[in-house]
Amino acid sequence: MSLLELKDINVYYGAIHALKGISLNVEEGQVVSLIGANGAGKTTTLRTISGLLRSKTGSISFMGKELRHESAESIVRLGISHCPEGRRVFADMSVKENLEMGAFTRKDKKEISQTMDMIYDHFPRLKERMNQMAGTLSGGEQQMLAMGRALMSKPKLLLLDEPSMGLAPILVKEIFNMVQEIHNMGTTVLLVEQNARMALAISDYAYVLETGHISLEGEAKSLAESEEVRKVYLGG
Amino acid sequence: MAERIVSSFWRLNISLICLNVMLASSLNLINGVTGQFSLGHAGFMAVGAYVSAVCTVFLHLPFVVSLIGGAAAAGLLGFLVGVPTLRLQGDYLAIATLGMGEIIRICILNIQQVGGASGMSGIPRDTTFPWLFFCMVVTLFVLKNIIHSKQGRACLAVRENAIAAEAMGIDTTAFKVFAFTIASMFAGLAGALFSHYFGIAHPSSFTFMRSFDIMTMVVLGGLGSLSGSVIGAFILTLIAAVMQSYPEYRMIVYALLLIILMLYRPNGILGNKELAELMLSKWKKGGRGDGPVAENK
Amino acid sequence: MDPLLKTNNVSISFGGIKAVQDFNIVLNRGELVGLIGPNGAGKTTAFNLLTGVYQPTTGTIEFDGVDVTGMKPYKITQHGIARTFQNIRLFGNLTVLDNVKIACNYLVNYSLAEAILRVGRYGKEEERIEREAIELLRLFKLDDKKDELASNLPYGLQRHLEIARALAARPKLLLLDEPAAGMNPQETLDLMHLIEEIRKRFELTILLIEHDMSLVMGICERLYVLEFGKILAQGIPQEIKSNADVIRAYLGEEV
Amino acid sequence: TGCSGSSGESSDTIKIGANLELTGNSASYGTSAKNGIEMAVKEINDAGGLLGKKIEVSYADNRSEATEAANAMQKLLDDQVDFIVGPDTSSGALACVATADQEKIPMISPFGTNPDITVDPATHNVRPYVFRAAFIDTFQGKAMADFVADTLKAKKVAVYVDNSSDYSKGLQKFFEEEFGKKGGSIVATEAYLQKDTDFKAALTKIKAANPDVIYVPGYYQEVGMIIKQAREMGMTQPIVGGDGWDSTKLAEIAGAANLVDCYFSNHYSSDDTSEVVQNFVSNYQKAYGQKPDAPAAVAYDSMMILAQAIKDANSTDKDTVKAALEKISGFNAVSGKISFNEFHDPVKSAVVLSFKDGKQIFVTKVEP
Amino acid sequence: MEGTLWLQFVQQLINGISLGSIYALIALGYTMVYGIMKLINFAHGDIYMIGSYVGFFAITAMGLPFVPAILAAMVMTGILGMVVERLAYKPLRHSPKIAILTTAIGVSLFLEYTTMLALSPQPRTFPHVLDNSVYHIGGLVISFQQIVIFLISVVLMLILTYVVNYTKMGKAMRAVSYDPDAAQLMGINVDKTISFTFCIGSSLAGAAGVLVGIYYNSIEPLMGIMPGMKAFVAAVLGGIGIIPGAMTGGIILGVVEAMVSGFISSTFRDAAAFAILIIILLIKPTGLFGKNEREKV
Ligand SMILES: Nc1ncnc2c1ncn2[C@@H]1O[C@H](COP(=O)(O)OP(=O)(O)OP(=O)(O)O)[C@@H](O)[C@H]1O
Ligand SMILES: Nc1ncnc2c1ncn2[C@@H]1O[C@H](COP(=O)(O)OP(=O)(O)OP(=O)(O)O)[C@@H](O)[C@H]1O
Ligand SMILES: [Mg+2]
Ligand SMILES: [Mg+2]
Repeated sequence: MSLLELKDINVYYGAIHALKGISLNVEEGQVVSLIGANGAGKTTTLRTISGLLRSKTGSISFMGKELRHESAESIVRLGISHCPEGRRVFADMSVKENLEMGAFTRKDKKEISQTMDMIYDHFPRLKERMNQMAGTLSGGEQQMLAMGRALMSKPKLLLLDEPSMGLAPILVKEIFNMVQEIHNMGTTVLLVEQNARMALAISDYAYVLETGHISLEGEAKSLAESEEVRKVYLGG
Repeated sequence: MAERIVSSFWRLNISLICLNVMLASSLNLINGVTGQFSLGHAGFMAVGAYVSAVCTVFLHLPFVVSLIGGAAAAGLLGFLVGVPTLRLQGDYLAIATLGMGEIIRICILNIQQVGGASGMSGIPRDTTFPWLFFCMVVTLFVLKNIIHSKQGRACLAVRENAIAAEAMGIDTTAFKVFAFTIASMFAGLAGALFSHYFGIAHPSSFTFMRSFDIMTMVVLGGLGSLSGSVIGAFILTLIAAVMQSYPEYRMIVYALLLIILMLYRPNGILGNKELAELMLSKWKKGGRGDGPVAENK
Repeated sequence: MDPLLKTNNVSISFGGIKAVQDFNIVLNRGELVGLIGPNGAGKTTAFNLLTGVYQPTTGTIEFDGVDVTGMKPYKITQHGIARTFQNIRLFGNLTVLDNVKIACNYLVNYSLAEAILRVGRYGKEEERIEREAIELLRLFKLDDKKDELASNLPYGLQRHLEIARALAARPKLLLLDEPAAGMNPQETLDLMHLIEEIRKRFELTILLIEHDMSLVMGICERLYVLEFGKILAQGIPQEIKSNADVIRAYLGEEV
Repeated sequence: TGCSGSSGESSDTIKIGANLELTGNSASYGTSAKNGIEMAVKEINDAGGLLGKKIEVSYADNRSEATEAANAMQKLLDDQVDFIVGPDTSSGALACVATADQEKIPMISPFGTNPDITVDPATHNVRPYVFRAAFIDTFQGKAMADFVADTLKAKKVAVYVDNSSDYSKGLQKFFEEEFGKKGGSIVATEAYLQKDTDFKAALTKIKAANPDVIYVPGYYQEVGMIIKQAREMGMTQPIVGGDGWDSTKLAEIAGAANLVDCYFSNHYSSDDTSEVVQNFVSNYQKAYGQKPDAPAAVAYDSMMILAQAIKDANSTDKDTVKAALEKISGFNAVSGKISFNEFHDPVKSAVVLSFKDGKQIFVTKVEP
Repeated sequence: MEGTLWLQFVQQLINGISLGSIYALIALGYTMVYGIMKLINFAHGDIYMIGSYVGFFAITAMGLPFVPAILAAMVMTGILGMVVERLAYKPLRHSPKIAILTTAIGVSLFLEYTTMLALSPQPRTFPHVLDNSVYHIGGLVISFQQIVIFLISVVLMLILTYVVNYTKMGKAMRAVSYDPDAAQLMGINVDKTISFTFCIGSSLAGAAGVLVGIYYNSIEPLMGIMPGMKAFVAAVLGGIGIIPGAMTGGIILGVVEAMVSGFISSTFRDAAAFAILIIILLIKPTGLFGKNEREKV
């Protein structure tokens, strides 16, 4: 059984039909990438999984449990953490408080502080700016914070929406290293990326989304070599 | 004669509609078009009402001159008040303008020459329906043309994103003050017509409740939509008139209708579209013109 | 050499953070220069200083022979500096066309009275800017979407519209803040061509912030590298690529 | 409309329009007035009506606001009423008087005290169709000034006035004039607004001025709190006021113990032994479970005066009734023996009341 | 003379602080709801009114003593707050703020006039349930009730500050206020959090209603309007959404009113209160405690 299984998902924004019958699987312990052009529906897919949007049809099952009617907040408790597009950090809270918010569903103080130390290790900048208001961080700093915050809930499945967006090259590498590390720690990752080359390099499996439906899927390596993907998503 | 066809009660309410249309559409220039949150409209209306009354009663000036005097005084005050306060944002501006309106009212309350708490009576009842209608049409005409000019676009830009507007070469402060001044002027004009319609000017007519009333009309009609303000003024005045026969339930029903209408059309009846646009799009698509999509943060 | 923009020791700090320190750059007319550096290095802040959003604590900015230090943003725009924003700031509830028209507002010549009475220059001027706006949109392939609300455009097109809007202000200097963010490699490539084209057509000087090295190395003639608010290095892309400091601070080892 | 022919002539009811403050700031007065009118109408109808016709009342709400009062007036005209009772507040009444004259419909404002209501200030002409039932401020203010100067022997008075009410300011004006004439001095003038609840600051100032008497011509709700707070602050001077004090609530709000040495002028005393008053008070209490206050009494009177005029005119023709109203004289109303003077203002006696254990007690009567 | 002036000054200070702590008491709930929802809940003053009526009936009809009566009022208004939020505000959560504000005005009118219809507009008086002894100390006057109200507002301020800043629920409230969607992704139940906020804010208003009802000894259906407005001013003065700000704002407002009444003229008391507000806002556009935050560009 897959960890996450989407079947025939249809999502609308008013009259706009954003997802047109999407089905996809994420196996436990894998890194799965979702790539596609602007407006293809990647973000929409993630938002639907995490309960911020509702699908009109089909099913979303996570560890055998149906999520389609669960609230976003209970989905977090089930072990899915979503690092949203555009960072969405709590602007008027300090960096530290933001991280604490990430652990909202957790009780054990000691474990929480361990996770926090782990995050500070990876992003020393965050430790440096521990007490700065998140709203005044630079774009890249905020992205680190958003990732860190998502990890604070110790999720089984981490949904990452363009985590490398707006980051300096050195940090892009760091982010991808981190994704891999998270993966090594046993967390399953569903990754949305524009930087398809790097995404495919660290993924096990990948889906290509095109205007609301899945146009291609397969092993990440074979997709990276496929002519179609190379031309459109890897820049020739 | 019109008097035969329309009863005096409805004649009065049609007149009130004209006044409210002027008030709502001018407030819309501030709240809807420029996106600044003002709650002091009643104060400027009061200035227009009293200044014009002083013009006719004490200075014996002709009605037209008094109207212009009232509007100009309110506009001037709007300018003077606007320059410092429009630096404030959002709810802070709202409370500051509300305070401004109350200060104006309390000052009037303490000027014995204009009657203080007794109000000023004996104002000639020069406002006739043709005057009201004419002034309303002028107000709408001027506001519409402003909105569809570069000045209006600048105001819209201020509403949408002040920082970007500044970066596009727009002096946001100047345009906020501009919108505030124009709107105050028309509020003053409405006030002048108001006092010469009822023959009295009384501080109790210009409390913050009236500012709320006007704001409600704007919001109900649709922020930023001129025809929306017309419809909002029309509907709310009408509800108040119809409910006149049920004094006990009047305010309750009014309140309930207000809540229900807002729940049903949170972006106002017309959204930020104009009536003509909506009809056109309906006619073109043959479907319903969709209101604006809820803002997605 | 004919410098269009010259800054002298511009600095600003927020609370204790020295966001930009002794920032000295020179842009020559017609150049396309890149500004790169780690996150939080102060690039966007530098843009904000150049466009008057922030006032520098010390230092002066000279643009096109005029000292623009301390000027309000709208004045600076009117002097000829236009920009895009890192976080898109379109006029979301207005149409694409209106977004562009607003940017040429200060170039429109009619008075309030003419507008209210619809006489005199009003008609002609409105017609002119409408024509010019549509022309601009055509360049960005947005002319068929001119009546859509800006917020309804897909992300990539919103970025294009921001550039179009900035151009409508007829700038001499265009500042682009991460124009390729969130775009895939193909889209980035298209953007590169677009930038080249507008630069030629409008005889622009461009200063560009970007983290996508394919874009930066592909089109920039010169680069400034910022770190901790200070200029770490400058030079042509080839030099920068192999600069040890830049590799340490920004590029990272080649994988 | 040119035709002032009464529509009521042929029908079997007489329609009265009541334009009252049923909502808004003065709602408590408007509702009292409504009770008073309802009671009067019931009594009249139970006694067989007028000229063989029943009285029917249409109520219209004016939200305690001038524009709305005009609006309500039009609504009532639209309903084809024959006569108007109301509005209670001066500002509301002022917004209606022109219409009454224009439409030639007799109107009685129960509680409107502003002189301009019955006399056009611009022309100094009496408004032909407008009457009132309350005393105008001149008389009451003067009566109290006399009482303060002569009976209480006060030399220094502090005035604490309701700045949002022209009633209160009217009383203040005429009180000060008369008191000045009597050689007294006003040592402090302070003001509050309707719905205020905290008066300590102004009272502290008044206390410092050390007056012999404090004149508070306001409505009972605020006055009750003023008296309570003044006494709490250790101010023991007599506190005096006008008919706005008249309510059993006053004693509840102020506390009976605090009402020692408090006096007010009124139209009537509820322990006046006259039959009209006793009947009114007991019937009112039966019907509404509370003692009547001044607005209720004058509204009741307005209705009764109107009924008397209709009876006298033996017609419901508006002009005839108007003429009959002008001739009303010595009418035995709850608020005293009423005659209309040439300005359409009632001439009636006033009483000065005090309190004992929170109950009103009669002190003296002042003739006009 | 010097001495009495000094004495007067101290007495006015006492008067002002006592009046201010009443504003503060109402403002605390106001600011709390605002802090989380960014909504000016105009119905807050009316919930305060309902609270005083609940207290009144608990004492008169059910014969409850002071403490149980105040608790009953808090429970009832807490529930009322949640119901109002659920029915009238929740459906508009994604609508423009001004739409919710309009609905809030509707709710406010509804509560006022339903109460008026049900319970008559006549004022009611509280029986004697709380010690009302007055202390005269060297020419100064202060009452037990004033001290109680002041202490209660200080204690509530401290409790609320602690709750919002240091408890999990408080952090959830803040997170929801910045970004409800992101808060959901943290596992926060947004609906519950908002309900809770309204419950707390409204029950504070309810407590204030009973206390003030007892203190002034007179309640009526429109009693919430002015204190509501003043509390709103107090909240803004201190920096809306900031709990110690509401307290400070309330006290400042009270003291300014007392001082203006005492040493200038009581006729300009309210005008002065608003003028102070505007002046403070012009110097500090986000209130005394408000962070002068600029949007990061
Ligand atoms: N709130 C919204 N209202 C209306 N339409 C929307 C909304 N959000 C997204 N859409 C539309 O839904 C479609 C899918 O959008 P989505 O954001 O999921 O794309 P994406 O693949 O994440 O793109 P990007 O790479 O730009 O992030 C697009 O056509 C977009 O315009
Ligand atoms: N308004 C502000 N208040 C406080 N600190 C600020 C403010 N604006 C920027 N900063 C700080 O200044 C530094 C520079 O920020 P800036 O946004 O210029 O970075 P940047 O180089 O554009 O980074 P990125 O590439 O991530 O966008 C950052 O550390 C940021 O936290
Ligand atoms: Mg996306
Ligand atoms: Mg940046």
